[in-house]
Amino acid sequence: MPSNLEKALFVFMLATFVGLEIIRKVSPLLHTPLMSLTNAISAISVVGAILITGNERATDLTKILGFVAIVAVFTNIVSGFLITDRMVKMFKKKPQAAGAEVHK
Amino acid sequence: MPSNLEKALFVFMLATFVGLEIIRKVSPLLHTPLMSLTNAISAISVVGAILITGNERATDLTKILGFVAIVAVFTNIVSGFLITDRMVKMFKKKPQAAGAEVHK
Amino acid sequence: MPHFVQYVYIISAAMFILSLKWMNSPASSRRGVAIGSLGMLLAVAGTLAGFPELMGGLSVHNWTWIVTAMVIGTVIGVPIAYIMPMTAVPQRTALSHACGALAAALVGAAEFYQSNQMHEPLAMFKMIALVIETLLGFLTFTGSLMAMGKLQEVLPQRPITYRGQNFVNFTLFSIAGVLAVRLVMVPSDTFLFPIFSGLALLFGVLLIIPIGGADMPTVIAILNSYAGLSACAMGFALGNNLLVVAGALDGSSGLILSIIMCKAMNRSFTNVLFGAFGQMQMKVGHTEQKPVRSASPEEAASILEAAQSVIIVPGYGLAVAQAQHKIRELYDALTRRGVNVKFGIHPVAGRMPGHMNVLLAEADIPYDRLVEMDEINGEFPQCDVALVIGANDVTNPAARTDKSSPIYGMPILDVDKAHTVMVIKRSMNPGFAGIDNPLYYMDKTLMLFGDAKAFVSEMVKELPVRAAA
Amino acid sequence: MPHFVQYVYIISAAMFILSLKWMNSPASSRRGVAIGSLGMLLAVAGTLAGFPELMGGLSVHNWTWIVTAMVIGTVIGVPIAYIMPMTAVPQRTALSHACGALAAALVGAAEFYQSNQMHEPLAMFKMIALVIETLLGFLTFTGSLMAMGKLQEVLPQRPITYRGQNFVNFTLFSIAGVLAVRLVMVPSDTFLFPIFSGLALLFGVLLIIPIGGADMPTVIAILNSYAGLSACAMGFALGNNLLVVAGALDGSSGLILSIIMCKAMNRSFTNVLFGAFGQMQMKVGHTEQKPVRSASPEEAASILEAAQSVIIVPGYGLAVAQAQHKIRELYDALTRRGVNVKFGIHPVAGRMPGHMNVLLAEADIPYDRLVEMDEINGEFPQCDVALVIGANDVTNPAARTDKSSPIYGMPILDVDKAHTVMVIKRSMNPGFAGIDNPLYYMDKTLMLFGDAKAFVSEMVKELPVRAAA
Ligand SMILES: NC(=O)c1ccc[n+]([C@@H]2O[C@H](COP(=O)([O-])OP(=O)(O)OC[C@H]3O[C@@H](n4cnc5c(N)ncnc54)[C@H](OP(=O)(O)O)[C@@H]3O)[C@@H](O)[C@H]2O)c1
Ligand SMILES: NC(=O)c1ccc[n+]([C@@H]2O[C@H](COP(=O)([O-])OP(=O)(O)OC[C@H]3O[C@@H](n4cnc5c(N)ncnc54)[C@H](OP(=O)(O)O)[C@@H]3O)[C@@H](O)[C@H]2O)c1
Repeated sequence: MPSNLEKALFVFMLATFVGLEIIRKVSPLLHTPLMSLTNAISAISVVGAILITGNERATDLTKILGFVAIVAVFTNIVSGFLITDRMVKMFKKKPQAAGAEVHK
Repeated sequence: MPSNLEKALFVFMLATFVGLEIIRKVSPLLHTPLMSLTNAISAISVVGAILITGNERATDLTKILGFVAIVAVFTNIVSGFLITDRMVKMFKKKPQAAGAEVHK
Repeated sequence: MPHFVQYVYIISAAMFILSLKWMNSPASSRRGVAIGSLGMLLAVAGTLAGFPELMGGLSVHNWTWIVTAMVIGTVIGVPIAYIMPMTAVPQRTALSHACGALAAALVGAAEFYQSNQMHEPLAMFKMIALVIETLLGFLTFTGSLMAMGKLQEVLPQRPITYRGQNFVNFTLFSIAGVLAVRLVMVPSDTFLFPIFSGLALLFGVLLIIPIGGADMPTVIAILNSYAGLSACAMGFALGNNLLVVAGALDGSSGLILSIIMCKAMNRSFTNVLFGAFGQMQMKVGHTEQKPVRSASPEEAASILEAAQSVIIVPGYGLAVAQAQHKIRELYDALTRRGVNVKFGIHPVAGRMPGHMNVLLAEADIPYDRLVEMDEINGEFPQCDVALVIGANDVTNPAARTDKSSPIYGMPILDVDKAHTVMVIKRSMNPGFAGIDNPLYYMDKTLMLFGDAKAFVSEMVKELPVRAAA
Repeated sequence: MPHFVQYVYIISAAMFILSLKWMNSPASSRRGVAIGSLGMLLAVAGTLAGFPELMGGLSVHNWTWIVTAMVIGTVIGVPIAYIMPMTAVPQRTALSHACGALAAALVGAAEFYQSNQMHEPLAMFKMIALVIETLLGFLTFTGSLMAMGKLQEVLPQRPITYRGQNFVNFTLFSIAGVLAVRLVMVPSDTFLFPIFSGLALLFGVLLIIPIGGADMPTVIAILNSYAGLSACAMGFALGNNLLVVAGALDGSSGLILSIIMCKAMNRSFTNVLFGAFGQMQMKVGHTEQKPVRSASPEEAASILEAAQSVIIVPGYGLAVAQAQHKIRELYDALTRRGVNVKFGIHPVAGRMPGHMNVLLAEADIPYDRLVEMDEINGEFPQCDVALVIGANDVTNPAARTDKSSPIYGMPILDVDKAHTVMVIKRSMNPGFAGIDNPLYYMDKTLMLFGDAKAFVSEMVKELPVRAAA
């Protein structure tokens, strides 16, 4: 049976292939929002921060480090997804006259 | 820790994404060789056949089933890669006059 | 102890992925095949060398069995690869799916019996994987053999349907399902396993029977997927990621190819699998004799010679007649005279995706002359002559205009927009879809009756090599 | 017990992948963001709910700490997202890399101390992952802060170099390497850890110091990669595949973006990181005054009005002047008059990849009017007026012709091929690369001196809304 390292390497290899293939196809229009989106996604390290902080036997040092980590990473999650949404929302095919109603 | 099933599912999910992304980009010119190539690659089940046949405690039934499996799958490996190579070799950008020397 | 086999497997998996990735252009495709075979070599060598590590310290036994089997496989495989004519590629593909699927099923069966005989407990998850592996394996085995028989025309091409077919299939399927559940629950009920396997084998036959011979290419792509999934299931059962990856790649490739085919025929999966649509229903209808204009090879050759641009549209008839080398001669003769010759390739021309490309490449026609449908369609209106060689359905303008046509909505090559259309075929018989082609009755169309190979070589004779400047 | 968290993680990972996949077109991009945030929500909720399963039966403690931290994070995050002007996006990106990297590093540190205090043995593999995580995390933290400072112009923009810089860097790097090896071997040497972390923090600063302010965008993309890799390393340390996947996605995205930028600038990675190429060296040379033609807003407006097709080429100056809304008005005024207006977007126009697109989209300019370089370059010869607004280097024809130019070989927008060229900028000062632009001295070029926003709004005033039919 493969060890944890080997399994993680396998996953890493596959995920890198997926990443390279998919990112290469991202529209150049959206490279700026792409940066903030991947940034928000990599804030998934919140999982690690929660696990370490929530541990019953967490020392005070661990709790403090974990606390700061959660604050930092939650800022990223919240602002990252919100700002990306704000950006991509701006990309419209047909301009709408501000305040005008949309009829079809 | 995730179980084997969960790890395999993770790998399956990623590999399917890789497969769908990559196959979609295969040149339509090469769809026929693609079929024989994937076929040759999926003959990797030879690994399973070897493991089961080479087991010290393999019963006679196991040995016979494994033997047939190895024959079948090795035929695929050999003929699959060779025929794919034969096919892709035929795709040339500049035609060469048969027997003529190539000068630049 | 470093688990070296596992690293070998990671490298092999990456190589398989690169191998498929490099199929994105003919220029890199040979490299793709090379790295794929290297990955396979590594995996096999790694498995043999790393056996003790994989099997918890046991070393490889039964070397004779393993090596003999490999030698036999090689001895069978090499001639298949070199003797098989390119026109038989669809059949070979079906055959190799059958082999691959059989192997997966047999390994599954062997594991099942082995564990039972050793009284090792089979975890439920493993047993589920084994059941899926065997079911898909056996089903794909007989299904692919049937498909091969239909393509090779040793089995009847027409769909075989009978009253109550769905009921019979459904009943058998339910029984297999019940057996599968029971086996998962109580793996020690070994006597159920042969029954289950038999049902799976039977099922492969029953699934293919009602599908027409000409739909076999789509079926083959679907079976390709199944074969991949069964290798995947083996990977789950053995906890081997390399198998999971290779199986998933194979599975997604089959899936995408069948989607491409269905789209290019404007049909759904269900319609292919259960439609039993094919030769029979259509052949009624257009039997009245309408006048067509026909021409001789000499006339056709002089028209081609006078043209500035010619688009050749090949179809299944090219494969039947094996006319690719003669077409190459025609291409050379025209190119030498300064005619701009291109080939318009429909995604489902022939009987396999990419079929025409392989045949034309075999005849050394440069691949940048082979143009895909979407790209070439804009060029027909400016093209002097569209020369259709053994293609029919893929040029049928009824697909654009006639809502009642069974191929309505299927994207076609717009040959009818060319200034002159010439069609080489043996008769007025319909093609795969079994319907009449209004193209043949247009004023600008000339029918060139005859076998594709014979007719083209007549034309080439009319275009002798002139002294080059 | 079904491991439900693991399934949640599989689904989250698939959602993250889909999220990035859907960024392939603006039409699906909102869906992409939505599914990404859903994936994150699932992962966080799943982790909290599945804590006992993940931690071998322990239930979550220190709820107050966790929830308070989340609330604080949210309270900080929301205003950042809504108040941040679009022109400050590069700085915000740098800041969030700093946050993410800091978190990764702190988690690594916490794990290290926790295991040591509990006297749990740290497997070598886990310790390697922790060391990499902390190194990359701390380095990226200070590096990103430096990059942000340079972008925000609180730190000096110019590259800071000193004699022996390479030697100092190399020595520090070696010490850090030795400490890392020692820590992996003897994890109980806890006193080494702060030194190691300090070196990593220092290293981030030293790496960025010699790089010019205008190269920060490339640096940010590279730091993006590092931040991703450090999340990946955390995944290795915790045996969590979801972290590995998200980290690898982030890492490959940073890599690809930096490659795109380097290619579009015709420079190599090494050159960006160690080149210290920038404002300074170039500003000598072309100081002789050559004659240029300039024009007033009225004249410029009448030329635009008379044109049939106009291509607007925006650059960094647009961002500086925040002229996007005025440009929208210009676009509207011209379009209403029947002028065909398009935008030619260079991949590295501005200070971030995609910078111009975001700004113009903010001003509601339809994205199908924003055309990429390769596509628009064929249109310049047929275009009446090319209007360059605050762009310089990306239009410099010296890149095509002058082998001695530092930007020689960089692909540019061929504005010099248009019938008339108009350039809005404040002075004859050079752009980022610090070099002169021969475009400005061509006969067909009119210089429109002034701030981009002010100048465009003057022009718009000359193009009043006429009664629509
Ligand atoms: N490619 C795929 O992957 C795929 C998969 C599934 C289904 N299909 C179906 O197959 C069809 C392919 O269209 P197609 O236009 O290539 O072929 P087709 O519509 O089947 O027509 C082939 C034509 O070739 C003529 N032909 C046969 N032998 C010939 C010979 N020796 N010399 C000259 N002509 C000969 C036949 O007419 P005569 O008998 O009068 O000579 C026939 O009309 C489509 O309907 C497609 O949906 C393709
Ligand atoms: N986008 C990226 O990802 C990226 C990354 C790294 C490096 N870069 C580099 O950045 C450069 C981008 O090229 P670019 O053409 O967009 O910009 P640029 O070459 O830096 O030129 C910008 C021009 O805008 C003018 N300008 C500044 N403020 C202005 C204002 N308020 N109103 C009007 N004009 C104003 C300046 O001239 P005045 O001072 O005379 O007004 C300057 O010449 C390239 O060299 C590229 O390699 C870009």
